[in-house]
Amino acid sequence: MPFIPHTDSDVRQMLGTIGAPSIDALFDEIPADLRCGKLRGVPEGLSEMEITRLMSERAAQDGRLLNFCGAGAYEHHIPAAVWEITTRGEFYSAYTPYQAEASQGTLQLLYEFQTMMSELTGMEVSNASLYDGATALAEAILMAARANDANNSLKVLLPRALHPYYAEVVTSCTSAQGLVTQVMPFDAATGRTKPDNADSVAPTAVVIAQPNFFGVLEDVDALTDWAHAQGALVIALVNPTSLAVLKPPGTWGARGADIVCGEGQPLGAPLASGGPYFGFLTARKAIVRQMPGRIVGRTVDLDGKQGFALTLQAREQHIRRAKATSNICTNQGLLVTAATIYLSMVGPQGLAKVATASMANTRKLVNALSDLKGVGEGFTGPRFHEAVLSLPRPVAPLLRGLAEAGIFGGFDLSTHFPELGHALLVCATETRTDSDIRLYAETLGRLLAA
Amino acid sequence: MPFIPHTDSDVRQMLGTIGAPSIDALFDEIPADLRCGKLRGVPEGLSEMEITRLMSERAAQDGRLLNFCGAGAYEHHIPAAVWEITTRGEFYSAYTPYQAEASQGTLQLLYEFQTMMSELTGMEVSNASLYDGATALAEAILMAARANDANNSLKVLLPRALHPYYAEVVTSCTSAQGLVTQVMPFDAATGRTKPDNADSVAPTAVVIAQPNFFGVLEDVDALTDWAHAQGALVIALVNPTSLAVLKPPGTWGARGADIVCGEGQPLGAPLASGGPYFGFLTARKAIVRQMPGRIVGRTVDLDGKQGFALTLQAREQHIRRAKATSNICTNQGLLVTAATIYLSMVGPQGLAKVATASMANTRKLVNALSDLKGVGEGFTGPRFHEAVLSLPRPVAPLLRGLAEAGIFGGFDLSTHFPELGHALLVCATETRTDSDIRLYAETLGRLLAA
Amino acid sequence: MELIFELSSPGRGAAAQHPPVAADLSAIPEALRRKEPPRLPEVSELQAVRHYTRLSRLNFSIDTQFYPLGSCTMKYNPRACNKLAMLPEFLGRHPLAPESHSQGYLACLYELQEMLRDVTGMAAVSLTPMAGAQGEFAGVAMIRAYHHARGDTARREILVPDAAHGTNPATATMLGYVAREIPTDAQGDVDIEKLKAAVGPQTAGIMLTNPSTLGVFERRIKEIAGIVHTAGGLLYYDGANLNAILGKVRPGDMGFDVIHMNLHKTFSTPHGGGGPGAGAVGVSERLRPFMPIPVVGVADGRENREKGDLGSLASNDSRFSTPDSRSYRWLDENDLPQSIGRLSAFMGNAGVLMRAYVYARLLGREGMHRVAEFAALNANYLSARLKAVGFDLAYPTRRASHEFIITLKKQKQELDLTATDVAKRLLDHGYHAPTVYFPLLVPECLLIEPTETEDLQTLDAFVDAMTSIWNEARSDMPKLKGAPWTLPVRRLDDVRCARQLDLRWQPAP
Amino acid sequence: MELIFELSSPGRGAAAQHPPVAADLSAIPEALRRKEPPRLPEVSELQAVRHYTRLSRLNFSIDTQFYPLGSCTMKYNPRACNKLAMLPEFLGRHPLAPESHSQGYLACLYELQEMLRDVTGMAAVSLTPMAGAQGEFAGVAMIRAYHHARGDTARREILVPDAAHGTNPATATMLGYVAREIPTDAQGDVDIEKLKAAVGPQTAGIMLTNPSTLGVFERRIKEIAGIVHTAGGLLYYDGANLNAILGKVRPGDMGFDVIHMNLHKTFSTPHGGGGPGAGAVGVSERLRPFMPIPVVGVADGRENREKGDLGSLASNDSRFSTPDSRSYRWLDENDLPQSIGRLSAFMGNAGVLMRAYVYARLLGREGMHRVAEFAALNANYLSARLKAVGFDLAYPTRRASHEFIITLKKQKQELDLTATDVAKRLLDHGYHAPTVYFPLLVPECLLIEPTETEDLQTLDAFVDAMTSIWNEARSDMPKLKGAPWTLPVRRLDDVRCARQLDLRWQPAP
Repeated sequence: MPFIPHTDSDVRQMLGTIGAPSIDALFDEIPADLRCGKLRGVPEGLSEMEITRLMSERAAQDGRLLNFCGAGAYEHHIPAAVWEITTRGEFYSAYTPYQAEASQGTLQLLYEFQTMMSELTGMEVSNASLYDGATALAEAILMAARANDANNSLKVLLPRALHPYYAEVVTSCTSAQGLVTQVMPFDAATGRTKPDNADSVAPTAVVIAQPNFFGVLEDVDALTDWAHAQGALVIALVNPTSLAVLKPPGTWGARGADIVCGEGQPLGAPLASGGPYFGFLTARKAIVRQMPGRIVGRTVDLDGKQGFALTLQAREQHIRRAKATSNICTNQGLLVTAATIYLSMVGPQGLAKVATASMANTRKLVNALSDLKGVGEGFTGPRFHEAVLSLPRPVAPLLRGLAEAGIFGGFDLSTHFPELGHALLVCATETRTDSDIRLYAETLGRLLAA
Repeated sequence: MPFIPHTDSDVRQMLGTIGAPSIDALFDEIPADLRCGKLRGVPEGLSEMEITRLMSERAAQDGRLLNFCGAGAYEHHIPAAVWEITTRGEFYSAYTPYQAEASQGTLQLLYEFQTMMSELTGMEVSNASLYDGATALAEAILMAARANDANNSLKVLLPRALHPYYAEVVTSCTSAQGLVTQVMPFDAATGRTKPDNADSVAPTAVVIAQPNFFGVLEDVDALTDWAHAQGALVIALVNPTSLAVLKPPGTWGARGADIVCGEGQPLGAPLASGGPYFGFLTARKAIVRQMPGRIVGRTVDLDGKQGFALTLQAREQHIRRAKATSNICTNQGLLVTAATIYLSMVGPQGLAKVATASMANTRKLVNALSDLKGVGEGFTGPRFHEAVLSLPRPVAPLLRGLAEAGIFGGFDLSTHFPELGHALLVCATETRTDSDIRLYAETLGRLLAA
Repeated sequence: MELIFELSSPGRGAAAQHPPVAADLSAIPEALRRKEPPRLPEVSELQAVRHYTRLSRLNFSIDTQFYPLGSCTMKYNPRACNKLAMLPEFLGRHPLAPESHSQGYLACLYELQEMLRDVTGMAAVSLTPMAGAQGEFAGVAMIRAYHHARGDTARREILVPDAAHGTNPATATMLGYVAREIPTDAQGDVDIEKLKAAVGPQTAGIMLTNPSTLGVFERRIKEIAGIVHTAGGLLYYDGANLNAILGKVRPGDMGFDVIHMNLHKTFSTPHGGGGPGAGAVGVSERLRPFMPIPVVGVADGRENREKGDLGSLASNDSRFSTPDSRSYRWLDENDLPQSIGRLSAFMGNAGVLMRAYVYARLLGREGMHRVAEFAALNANYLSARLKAVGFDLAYPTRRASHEFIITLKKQKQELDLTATDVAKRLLDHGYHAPTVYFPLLVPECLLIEPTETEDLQTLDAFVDAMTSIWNEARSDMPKLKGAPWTLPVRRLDDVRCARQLDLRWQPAP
Repeated sequence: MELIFELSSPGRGAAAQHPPVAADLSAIPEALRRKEPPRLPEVSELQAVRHYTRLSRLNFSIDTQFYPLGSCTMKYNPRACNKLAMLPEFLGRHPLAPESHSQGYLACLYELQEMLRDVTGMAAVSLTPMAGAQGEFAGVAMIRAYHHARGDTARREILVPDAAHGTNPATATMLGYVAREIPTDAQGDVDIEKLKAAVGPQTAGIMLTNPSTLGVFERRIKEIAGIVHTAGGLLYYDGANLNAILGKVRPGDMGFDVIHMNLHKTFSTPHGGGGPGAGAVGVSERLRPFMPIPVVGVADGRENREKGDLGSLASNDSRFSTPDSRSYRWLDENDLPQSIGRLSAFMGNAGVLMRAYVYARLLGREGMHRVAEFAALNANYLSARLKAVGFDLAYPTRRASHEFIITLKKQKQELDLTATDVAKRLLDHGYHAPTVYFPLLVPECLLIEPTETEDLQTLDAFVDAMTSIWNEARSDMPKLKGAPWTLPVRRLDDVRCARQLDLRWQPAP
């Protein structure tokens, strides 16, 4: 019986203590007509040896593609120590740190994490994580709607150059509360977002993505000041790696962003098919009580010794129930553990090198691919580590050809951005070598020539 | 500077405290003409990202063969927990437990290991491990020579049906101390060792391998009694997995074996190209002071509380120097950690199932291969989980053909045992499935038909 | 312990972790460049490893302690689940990788959907919600979408028993509903008369946990289902307590329309110090069109295959191979145009799903049946033993499900013994505290859930600790009030923590 | 803590770990069958995981503590070495797998041989010895084989300085030699006059560590080499202290004929609570024919390639690819017919070698040069600071190498303060004790080696702890004599341990 430690004699003894004739008798309050029979859809159990073989075979079946796709998930080097420590039982199998005295490891780590995210984003306060970047954006929008006392139009401006799945998640998560979104277009030449409020209703919040989905760097100062001028709160959606070298949102424009959020995956989480990742959210201190998610504070114990505890729980569902800032309960503690160790290991210098090496490699990739006949750069704006390429032919068949050669060539933009034609979003992080890039260029060249 | 934590300002401050002008000055006692220049044979350092890529590529280059080879190293299932716990920093990066109070984790574990090995082998005392099975045999022989007061002929009988590399290691490690070995032949039909002492000199020790190198189970009671009758000490060389179901050496014959040793790899150590593995060694209590290697004992502390410590250190080199029982210093602590966790997780029932499932799979394999034309069983004796097959053609080219098809077909006996003709030693542990066996048989059939 | 920032020295770093190039900012327009580097820690690799290894040791965890934590199902997290989910190929797979190179991965998810479908008795399953609370959100969103799709937009209320998890009313609010509380009767069942009075054309649905958070099975569930369905509402099942009934009774058979499952509880994926979780949702036939995307389907369009088909996995020779002929694909808005949409950028907490898949395959059919059996055995045993010590059960006439409640109402009055005192003192004994002060309607309560993976000796040792505390309450109350004594810190000042907010380290000025 | 056996219950087990078949003993002849199953623990998977996780926490380790442990070089073990050595393909490779499917693995070993050859200045390297002591054995065995091959069997003595590690004389004995001690002079150097008097036609060789175990560099090493070589003996270098000189001076250049390296020291493979180690040996040209097998060679016979060839790895585009054209093979007795033979069943501690390889590549050329520099900086700094506290250095006029010795001779006489007292009290401060009572010729000594991977703050904090002990020796001696106070156990009774031998658990009768 996997994971059941009871011997027959244990069971007899326990039933005797309970005063029940059988284990089945313990379910005698369940109406008989509801009791289910065999679970026919569940196969027989496997031994660990068998499931190990099965999973190894499935892993081998999928293999590994040489990856040139970003689009919200970035392949960065992760120090071996990160996950060796993160998966220590004391982090891996610990519960949410409600019992603070028995959870100082996780709590101090979260406090360190909050400090790091505050530093990276240039904001005063941080929560202890949300599910992922997309839901962090949705929560940031809901938070802005609660926090913006001056303007409750419930209208939010999103850039058209936003990750299309993020836009979908925002709709799924916020529309029931009456929020409506409206799109800010991008300039067809530069790829930069145009400050543009199509109707006369003043927005409650404006979302600025830096870099935007095309990898293009926005003129964040101008956008921030424009949004503030309309009475909106500014929500910055940022790539955390980029913040090692880019102006932090806290210093955008005259007043800085009000809320900053994003996808934490680049900080130590493997691609892993899309998760678990984590969202981060930082803000000005004045609106901390509108923040969703857990927050850790430093305090003292009965002896005056420093310690850490979850705080401001009056915002949360388990205290405030229907009036909570969010229904969020779990966060992504284990991923935050990895991120905190990651940031400690790479440090400010390492993170800056990750950022600029990724920029440089993407530049090399764009150069190599643009040398191919019919391939061109999509936009002229400055960029971080992703780029749009225009191809001379439909993207999907080319991506299939690349995959057959073991290369994942990027994200096909033509479904979500038909206005861009045969457009492909590519990325080369610090993990790509010159020969990787050469291989991609050669393979694509061969496919285009065919 | 990888792994060097010193900042420039640290270095200045430290040199100031030392009173040295530069780091180089710290080497001023080394004669200038001895100082070396650049290490030209060492390439420039790699980042962890680069070495990760390099090692992943080399791993992929070697791939994974479907393994049907035993010959001293056995592919068994290892529970995932075993190495996740073993590589916890507290086990992985701990020193030898000389400071007992700071090493109770390792020491208690070693005490538990000693208990387990005593139980498996049916002996009174165990040490805390040796390097590997082959050196454990060499140490057992040296120990027997020290312990056998009645007969100091320094002659040791080894079975011909011994792992040929073990025989070589015994020679390398013991000949300088004057020990000489002589071979006991095996019966050509059964594969069992014949009690045979070619000359009249009484042996100091007789080695009995159970199973022997051909996988054949010896008549250990008869061999033990025969050896004892000649005044020899009996050294049992055993497969630890087999001891879940085979008579333990402590009960062989009328008096039992005197020393038991073997390769611990089947107990939780991955194949890993041959190491690290560990040797084990157990014995009668009367000769414990002749044992090589570390031994842990249970004792009490100043408050009378139970604790564990290395003991009988007066045998060891760091105390006894030139008069030590062995020069051995390190043991294989980390592998013993894995083995102890492994044995706790599989338990007596699990280990018995591992043993009998391996036997049954090897039986199936032998049956499937013997159905091929020209292939036959090498021996008629009872066996554990390895078997000798006679092939109709030279073995080496067939093994190459199998390897091309992704199969490691076994150990070619024709080099070391030319008397067996085209003989192949095969093994199918519990990790091999029916379809694995079918694949082997089909592939070999195809090769033989070609 | 020091903070990592206090170990930092300017210019220090873990050089092996840096890409082997100089940082070149010249490609960034001047106006967009960062002026001051972020004050991240500058430490050596050894400093980082030692700091976080030591920090980890300040935690309690399942791997080191017993967690009788009601409603949280803190059971053993098999290490195989972690190891196999972290095979290099799975970790290296980009979420948008082509389906042609994702068949192994998709097969795992598909089979997980099928197994969850069977154990819940629902028509279909979507795995994408990233936690229980998001599963709840998805569930209520589907109820809302269902009513709206029929043009029925007048339903503004969601009914919630007073014993419910806080996430239930919070979720209703997030979907624009008013949460209306239904009281519990003295036996711990929903007050049926009050329920009848509450339902009506304004009722969108009801959110229930069964067994409830009171640790008892809601016996009149079929009747409740009838009342709500008759009023035009739907039934939502909060899967927090699914461990209590796995393999015994199925939410679908009880009449529920939608369910979320906490895979980090029932399917034993790790809690990780507060996540990640996974909150897969199962739906009845009428809610199927509204499922959140993406879902994994069979490429030949046979995704609506009958129950039990997966059982064929068990029949072939090697006992676990996948039928070769099948291939899988993502189902998205094109397949489910009425979907409530996407709830995460990609496929939820994919790695958690992989762990749950491994766990489910390890348990298998027989193992699933056993989960509830032994969870109930442990809970009823512990309940009987603690009652014998003298503790008061909140519902002494009821069977415990997988958990039960002790109330210190009497001891609070007589001795000033609080649930917090017991909880903190248990920490000194090496046990994690039970859930305290939840459910809200039982005063000074301890909600105790031992789970099926704990052995008899551990339960008995826990009873010994509780007995010792019981005696201490009569002999040495200061010892209890001052607990814990043996942990890295003693009781922390929560009030100060919330009033004098200190949420990040700052360098000394 | 309980023993695992005390958690055991008959019939319990971790079922997921059992092969899915019944145990069938019928194929075993009755007479060979086991009658009673071995009393291995019968515990659940959770019990095993929890027990060993908790046990681990009773240990000190590099990942949690500073280990200023002289002669043991307890430096940071990079986690990458572990992870990469444990890639599934490397772990799954059978030791006898065909060379055609081992080229990646063999390339790593070959390059490790080459790098070690270069850093030691030797002509060739064999990786097979499984620990320092086995490396010593191999080294002396090669010296013996060399003399015997020339027909010179009269050499019966190995010279060993009195400061040497115990393994040195023990090894000489194992090879059938008589170990003859050479005294050390007051400055810590070998007494040259005594050496001259000791050498002769009976001298097979001398075993030296340089810097010696006294923590100082043997300045007249060339002269010693001349004396021994002139007498027909060979020089053996004990690599225990190689960390002190890595990239600064090479044993080959000093005149040594053979060296063993402790890869678990200088090349940072983990100590693992007492192993596995790895004791690669390097040899001069004349000992090359006698190297232990197997050795990795280039398949085209170019295994004797010139120094520096590996440097070409650094020059290509991606900075790390292997030249495609090269292929590798095992060299065995056919290639080295005069070999001292095989020292392990297969290729020594292969996984340890892989870790050392990764470490060496991470360090690279510049990193190697830095090892000794910063090891010396840390040792000399700590030595200067402890001297300032008042501690007596054993060799105050000498430079510390990577380690140095404090002697409490005076404090023993004046205060009855022993090296053990300091060692045990340091444990309370969270530091592993230095090596004590070694080398044997310095009374009440502490041999302190901080290694290059520890940072300044850690060294300063250690000095604070030593200062506190220094003061305590004058204010509260019982606190020292009773230490440690804060560990899982207090001082253990070693005498009882050896007299009342209790080497295994037995069930209560």
